[in-house]
Amino acid sequence: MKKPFAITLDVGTSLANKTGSWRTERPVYVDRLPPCNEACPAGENIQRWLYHAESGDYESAWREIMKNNPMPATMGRVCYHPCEGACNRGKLDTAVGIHTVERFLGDEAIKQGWKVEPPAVKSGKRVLVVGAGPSGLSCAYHLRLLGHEVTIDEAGPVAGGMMRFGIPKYRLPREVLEAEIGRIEKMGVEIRLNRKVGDLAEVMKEGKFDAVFLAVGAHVAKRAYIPAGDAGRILDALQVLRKVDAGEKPLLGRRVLVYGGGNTAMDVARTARRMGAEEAIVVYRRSRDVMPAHDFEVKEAEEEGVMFRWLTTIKAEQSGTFTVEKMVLDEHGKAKPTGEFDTIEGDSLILALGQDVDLSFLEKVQGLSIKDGVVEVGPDMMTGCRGVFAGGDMVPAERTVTVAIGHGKKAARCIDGYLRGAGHRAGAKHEVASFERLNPWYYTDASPSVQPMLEAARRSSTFDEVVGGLDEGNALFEARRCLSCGNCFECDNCFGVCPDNAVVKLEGKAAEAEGRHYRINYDYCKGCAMCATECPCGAIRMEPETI
Amino acid sequence: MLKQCEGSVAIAESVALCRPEVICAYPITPQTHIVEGLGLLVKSGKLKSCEYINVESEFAAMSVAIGASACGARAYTATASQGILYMAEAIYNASGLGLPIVMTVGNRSIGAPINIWNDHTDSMALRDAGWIQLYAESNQEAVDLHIQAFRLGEALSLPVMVCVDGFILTHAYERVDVPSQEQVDAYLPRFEPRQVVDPDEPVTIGAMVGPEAFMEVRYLAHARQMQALELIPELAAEFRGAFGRDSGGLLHTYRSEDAETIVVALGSVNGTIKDVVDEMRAEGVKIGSVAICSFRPFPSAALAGALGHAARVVVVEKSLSVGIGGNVSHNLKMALAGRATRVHAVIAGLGGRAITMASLKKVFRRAIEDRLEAVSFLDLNMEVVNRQLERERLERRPGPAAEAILRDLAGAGVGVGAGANGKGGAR
Amino acid sequence: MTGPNRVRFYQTGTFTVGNRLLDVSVGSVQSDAERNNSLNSGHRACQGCGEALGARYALDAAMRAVDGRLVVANATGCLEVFSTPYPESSWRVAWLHSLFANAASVATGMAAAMKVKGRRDVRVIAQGGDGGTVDIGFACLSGMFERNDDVLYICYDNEAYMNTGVQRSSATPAAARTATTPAAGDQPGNVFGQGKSVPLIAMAHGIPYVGTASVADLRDLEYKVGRAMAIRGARYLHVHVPCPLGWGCPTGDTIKVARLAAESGLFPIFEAEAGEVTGRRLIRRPVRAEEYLKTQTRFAHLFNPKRDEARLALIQRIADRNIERFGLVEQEAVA
Amino acid sequence: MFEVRIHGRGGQGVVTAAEMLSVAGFIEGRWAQAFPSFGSERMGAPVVSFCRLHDSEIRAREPITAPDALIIQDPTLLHQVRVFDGLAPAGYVLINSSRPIEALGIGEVAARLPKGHMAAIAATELAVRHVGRPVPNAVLLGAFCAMTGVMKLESVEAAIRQKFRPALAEKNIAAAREAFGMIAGGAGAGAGAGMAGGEDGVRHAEAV
Repeated sequence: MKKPFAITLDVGTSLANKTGSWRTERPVYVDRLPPCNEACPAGENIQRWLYHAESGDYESAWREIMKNNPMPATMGRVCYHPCEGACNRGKLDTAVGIHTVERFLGDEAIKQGWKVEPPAVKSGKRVLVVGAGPSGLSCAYHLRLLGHEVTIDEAGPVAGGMMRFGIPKYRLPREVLEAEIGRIEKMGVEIRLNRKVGDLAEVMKEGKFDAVFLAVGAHVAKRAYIPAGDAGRILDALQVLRKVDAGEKPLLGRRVLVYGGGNTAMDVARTARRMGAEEAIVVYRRSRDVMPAHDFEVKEAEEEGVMFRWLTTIKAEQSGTFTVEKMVLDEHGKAKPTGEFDTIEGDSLILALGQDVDLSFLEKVQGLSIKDGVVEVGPDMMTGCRGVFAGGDMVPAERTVTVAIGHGKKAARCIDGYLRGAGHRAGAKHEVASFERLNPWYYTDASPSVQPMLEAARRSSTFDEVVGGLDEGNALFEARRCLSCGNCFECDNCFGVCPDNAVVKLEGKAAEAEGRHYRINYDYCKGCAMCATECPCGAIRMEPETI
Repeated sequence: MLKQCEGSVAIAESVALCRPEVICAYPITPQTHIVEGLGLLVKSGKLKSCEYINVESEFAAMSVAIGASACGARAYTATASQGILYMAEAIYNASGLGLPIVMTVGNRSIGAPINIWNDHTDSMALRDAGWIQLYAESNQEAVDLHIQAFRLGEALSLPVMVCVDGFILTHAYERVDVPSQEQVDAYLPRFEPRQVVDPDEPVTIGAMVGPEAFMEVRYLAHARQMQALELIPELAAEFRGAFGRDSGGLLHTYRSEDAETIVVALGSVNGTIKDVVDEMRAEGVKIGSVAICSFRPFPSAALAGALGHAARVVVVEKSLSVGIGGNVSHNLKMALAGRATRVHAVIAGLGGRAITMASLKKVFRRAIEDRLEAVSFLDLNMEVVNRQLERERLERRPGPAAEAILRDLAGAGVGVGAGANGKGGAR
Repeated sequence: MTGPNRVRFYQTGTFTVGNRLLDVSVGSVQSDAERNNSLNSGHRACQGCGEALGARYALDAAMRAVDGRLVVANATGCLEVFSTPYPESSWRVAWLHSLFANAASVATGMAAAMKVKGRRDVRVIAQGGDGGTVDIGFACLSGMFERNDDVLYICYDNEAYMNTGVQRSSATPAAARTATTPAAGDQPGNVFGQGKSVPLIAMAHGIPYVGTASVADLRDLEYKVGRAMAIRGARYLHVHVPCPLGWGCPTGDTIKVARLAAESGLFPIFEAEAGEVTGRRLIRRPVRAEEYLKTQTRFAHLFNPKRDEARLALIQRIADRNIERFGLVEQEAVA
Repeated sequence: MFEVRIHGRGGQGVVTAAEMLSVAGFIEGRWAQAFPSFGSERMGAPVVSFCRLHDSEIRAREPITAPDALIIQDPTLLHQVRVFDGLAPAGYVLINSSRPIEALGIGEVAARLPKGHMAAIAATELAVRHVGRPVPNAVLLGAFCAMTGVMKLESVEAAIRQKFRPALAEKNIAAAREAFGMIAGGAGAGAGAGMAGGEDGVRHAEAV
């Protein structure tokens, strides 16, 4: 076309005008730390595995979990999921049921027989892990992934530690636990059962191992002094749970008192109900709101008919009658005796007052430091003795299975660094994607998927798993409730809302090469910040231009 | 075909022969019969492949024509008077975009006071809008000019106004030879637009042009009008060959070769002037006339050639450039710069005031006697004017002038100008 | 999407521009990496320009709807000036600018030309700002409607004459400060009880389709463009496009502010066919009108130096009336 | 050159009359020019139209100030508008009236015209009878042919056929013929002295 001068122009020619020069601030894509990830004691990249689960790629999701946690099916059941307490979605409606998805993925992996292959190249280093509980298993698994040879010495007849002895079947079916332990074994981890390490110093002297990870847990029940007419009526919780796990039927009687307010107290009270106790009464010296047991455990126990006596201490027993004293809370929340007494009838009393660590096997180890009944470790999980690392319940930390799993992972990485003479340096933590960073308008309303509950009547009489898993549809739904805090989930908002088309959408190889799905074209970006404002998950940050 | 019909009907038929594809119709006296005629031709199926659009204003009429022309359709509209002012912005735009729209102007005055009768104030107001302006002397020429206008405009990518005196031509029944479709088709090729809005070859038309290029754009518009000065006579010559008639061209001369006094005018008044010239020639006066057909572009060189030998030129102008005098005479003075020829402007026929042979003869005599002022007003009732001026001297607020003058005229029993149209008709 | 067992849930649904979990066929036009970008990079709109965004949204959607068979007439205004300063054009569509007031008429002419040339596949859009539409271009617009010309007219409403430096138009809301309704005197800002609803006026013409939309709701906007392009005859789309400069809000808040306008009820989003309202966009997260007003300095005098309770109440009443009139809240929620 | 001026009121077909006259002239091979007084065309307002007939091209565009013939379609105008201005000394005047000339109060004008150059005819009545509407223009053209002899009745009839649709044209033609006959008959009975009785509806001016 013969075009008139100036009046008529070729289309799209404004590309010659680089409006990027107007900019005083530039948008930058960032990965912020999702609060769930931050809260996870096992250091799982929850947002990341949910991302895979959202698209139905369960295997990738599971493999993402497996980078940090070798036992998703177990953890999906027993973890107290601090991630969900931190979940930003909780501020919107209800937190994402992360544990339910994790459990689904773990179960799916067992069902599908997914495996993790250790690297073909071996490091030539050998590590001894003492104790086949969660942190020991976790450490062994991660060490195998890092190419080391691992042997676990377990004192007991079966692997699992507190996962087996401390958690009833109705919360963690044994076949699930065994499947996940078995998977670790199949990676080449040698588990030597019934092999108690009596003296670690001696084992070390043999020089078969280049490093040791101690993970013996805390299995010595704490006692309370209760003058009793019949000491046989007083049992400890772990003992009871262990017997039940082994298929025995401890004689508890019709009316069982449980002394303590932790999760173990709940477990044992609920177990007592299942063992035939008509009444199970939890006696706790403080009030419900300061009780250490998780809310959901208390709630489930109540549903199963477990009764509670708050602000009560047990002073003595005589012929099935327990003398109790009423307590009051002072201004610090501490229980104080009142001098008022009462009695409760009970056929047995189960003490659930916590556990101590059996540290006898460490007596001859040089340099170890023990404080408050636990072994002190540095930030690299190493004890005062070079090459000896420790984790789980035996080191100062919260005593949960998830913390133990996390310890195992961290220790493995530090041991790896130690063995390679390089030390381990964790990457710098990203800024947390707090709720204020999000633009929650974009998220669809979605109430959480409810896990099916075993009806109460059945619960009090059987050890069937109380909480069922999600079916695939529900798991997918639940995964998709994730807000993907601080991490791009390819919603195209930045690409769409830029008035200057200055966001380039990358697909296929371009996206792979870039490691992102979008790129800012700074030739045209005027720095209006619309992309940052409208990013639902807070994955774009405006940074001042340097002039 | 030779026929006796109203000018507007003949123009409508002529436009239809040009196969317009989009016609925008909006009524305004005295142009209305043209678009009515076209409406009938479209509605009755005689003019096919044509969108006839009843728009809501003249501004819309021109705007619709702009859109249509920019999409490569041959577009036509007609207007007059207030209508041309109402579309003024779009008129400039059409030429600025180089869209060869053809528009008939049924020339009429502009208010206030509102007046529906003929003069050239309307088209003169838009003389600098970048359009080619052709003025028809008769309905035959009006018919012919429309055919040439489409050809001319499309050749140069410029819009063309064909100016036809309102009522005097538009409403006059007279003998007209309306050509055949075959003749017109042979003369007027298909519209091949210079540029077009088309999804197949998208462009941006109507960009904002800043100081760095605006002068050049404007100059190019001027250059194209200068090209028109060459093309207009060529097209008229070709027209003569094809249709056997002299129509169009830059100007028409009449007994002017040896004339000492030459009368210059636009449009239909040239017929009356020719009759006066004949009468005065019969009396031995060396007088002739020149009708300017193309006022834009202004044929300066041709006029200098046609008028340069005369002692004086009397320009009979149907518009008043208030505050200075005549528009045509001013342009003409530029064309005759450096020559001894005197130029007189005679403002005549404003608002439909009849231009009579008697009055013209009188004024030409005065010119020949060298008693004619540089600017004069034909048949102006000075008595009325002076009375109002006197009133205004005496009172600060003498009331509306037009009404006072009408009162004066009624009181004095004075007819509306000597030989005013049909006496009571104009009152 | 409220039941716990519904599986078809996609995290953000269709509120975001795209959704990697959705099938490509139901993706928005804007999420398409190959979208037309009808308004190209390098245009000179201010940072965060809602109009630039709205125009690209609308034209890209239209281009897809008609498979690229589109021509556009554009009224004078910001959109025209920032997109086509010689020697560069940002448009990637066949585009014509004539005047401020005549876009609707020019489009009529374009549609007539296409019809007469037998090119019925080529569709015509006219577009302009609120000044060029509801004020100076109103007569041409009404004429185009009344004749039912085959044109979709899109008004990008930023509620004032922004091109000339923020002067009041008949789309300027009550109380808003503009250069010609300054925040001075005892009744600062734009007068109450003025202005008009061109969508309702368009409906009164009985044209086949009228819609309002917002840059804050892309999917709704794209749906409406698609719906409009599926219909022949005169159609009207009125798109709310905040102007950070004129409204006095951060450049990054354009969409946020538009969203608050819709969610407060001050900008009702609905559609109508043949003069009857046939659909409305329900308010999702209701907010008080003042939550919207607070985001913009053009309303600052309603809050500083002290709250103008009386006029805030009046504005809230406007929002409430819209909500009631167009049924912007779900019925059970109202009950 | 023969110039005709037609006076009437809006709605009476004054402009059409001039146009038909010009068409009739064209049909006879002459040059003709018809044009109206260019007013806003409202019902009832005084209207003037003009028609020039000539044997060569007509160039002048000025209004007709010295008509050779006047057709007054509405007698109420006789004393309202100066209809007789400029009338040629031997001009013709045709008036639409059922009353005799003497009763119209224009004796002074009648007196200075040659015999047979002024006539009154009840054209409206004829029109109502033939056409069914009070539009006297075609009727008066029939009478005009008879009175002036400048135009053949057949030419006017052909012009009427061009202007009206067939049914209406034939009715108008019938009325025009009757008017022609009335004037021609009157003139034939005694040119100039044609003083007929009231019943035929034709009133010739008395030569005084």
